[in-house]
Amino acid sequence: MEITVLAFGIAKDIFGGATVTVGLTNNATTADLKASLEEKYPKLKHLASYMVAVNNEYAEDSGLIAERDEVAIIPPVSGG
Amino acid sequence: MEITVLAFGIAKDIFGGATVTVGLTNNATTADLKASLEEKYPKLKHLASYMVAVNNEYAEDSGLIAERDEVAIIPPVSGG
Amino acid sequence: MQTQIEIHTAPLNIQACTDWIMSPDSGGIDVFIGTVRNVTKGRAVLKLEFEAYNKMAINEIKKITKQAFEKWPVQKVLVHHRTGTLQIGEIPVIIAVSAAHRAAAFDACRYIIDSLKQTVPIWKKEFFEDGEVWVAAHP
Amino acid sequence: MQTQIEIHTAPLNIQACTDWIMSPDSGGIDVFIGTVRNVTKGRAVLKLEFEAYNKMAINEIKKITKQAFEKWPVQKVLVHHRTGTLQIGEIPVIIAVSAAHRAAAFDACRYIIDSLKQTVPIWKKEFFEDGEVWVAAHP
Repeated sequence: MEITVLAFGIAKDIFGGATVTVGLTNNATTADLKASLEEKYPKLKHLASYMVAVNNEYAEDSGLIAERDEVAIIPPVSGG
Repeated sequence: MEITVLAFGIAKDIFGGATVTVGLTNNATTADLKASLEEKYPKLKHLASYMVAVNNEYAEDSGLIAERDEVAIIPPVSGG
Repeated sequence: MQTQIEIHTAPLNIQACTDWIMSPDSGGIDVFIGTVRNVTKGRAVLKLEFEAYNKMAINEIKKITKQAFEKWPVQKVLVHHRTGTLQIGEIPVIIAVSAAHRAAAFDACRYIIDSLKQTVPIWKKEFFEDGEVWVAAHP
Repeated sequence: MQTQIEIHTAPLNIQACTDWIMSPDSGGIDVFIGTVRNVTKGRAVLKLEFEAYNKMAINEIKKITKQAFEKWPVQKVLVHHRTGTLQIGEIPVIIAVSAAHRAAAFDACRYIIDSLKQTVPIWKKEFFEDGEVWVAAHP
């Protein structure tokens, strides 16, 4: 399946855009998505940390990703 | 000497006015002032506590009172 | 060490306080606003009356703000207190503190209101349906 | 349990926040105002840019305010956050909390800003004379 991943903050700079499309196998997990992105965009690994959000909730590494999910990369937050 | 004592809050009610005049010997202390006032206005003793201020500073019981001092009775404060 | 300490008979103005406290070198501002509550210890309050020994009150507030500057790295401190008759919802006190970092602003602001209630010669009378009472006067 | 959570591109309005938070049954209000500081870690800051993942940010702020209501007896909680380009002295965030008694308002307000900075998907970019940086992005 093809997943459109939303990017914010420095992730947007790393991906070179506000979204990036990733090809994943069905039943892929958050960890699979991270691995795929880190392969394509090694700078992700230099971040202090980053999280994946699925449908507006922080996702565990073991969480499954489905085709219609809203998926986003959440680099270290710095609001306030 | 005659001292005019300023009263605030409930002390004003106890004295029946915003000031009260007290006759004190020269070299009288804050404690003497209190004793004199408590004799004349026994309700002072029913307060949770009260302080004497001399020239806009809280005064110790042993502090002397001079004729030109600005003296005030400070019942328990409740600002804010 | 900038302070603005005022006792007013007219209504306090929140915007004027925050306008004064803001500055380019501050990163965090904490503002405490006291308001007149419609109930105290289960009894309906009709209104409050505040009386201050103005000169000494300003004196004592200055001591507290000086302590705040000694204890925390704060930049500006404002204390405005109101006197006279206040209706429900009106504002007896505004305290505002600015600092480079927010922790100092929070700590100092709370310290100032806590201390003000203990040492500053200002008195509050509560008016109820069936009487009135000077707060804290009796044990 | 009343909350007002908003993310704005226009400048935040302090008076609108305090107007909303005040009520006849509250006795104490604590307001935290974040402001853009002209310096960070010794470097002069020219401006900031804030970006939010709006829907999720509102979601996460709601969780924090819910926790605040569970932890302290507070009455109303307001969180306004700004996005876009902010100049020095402008306001990225206002948090206001009302309570019957001030301790709860202080505790909850501080908890909310501390938590917001940890979990809410909002990002800040600092612009310097000689470059720009997403805050906290790198170790």
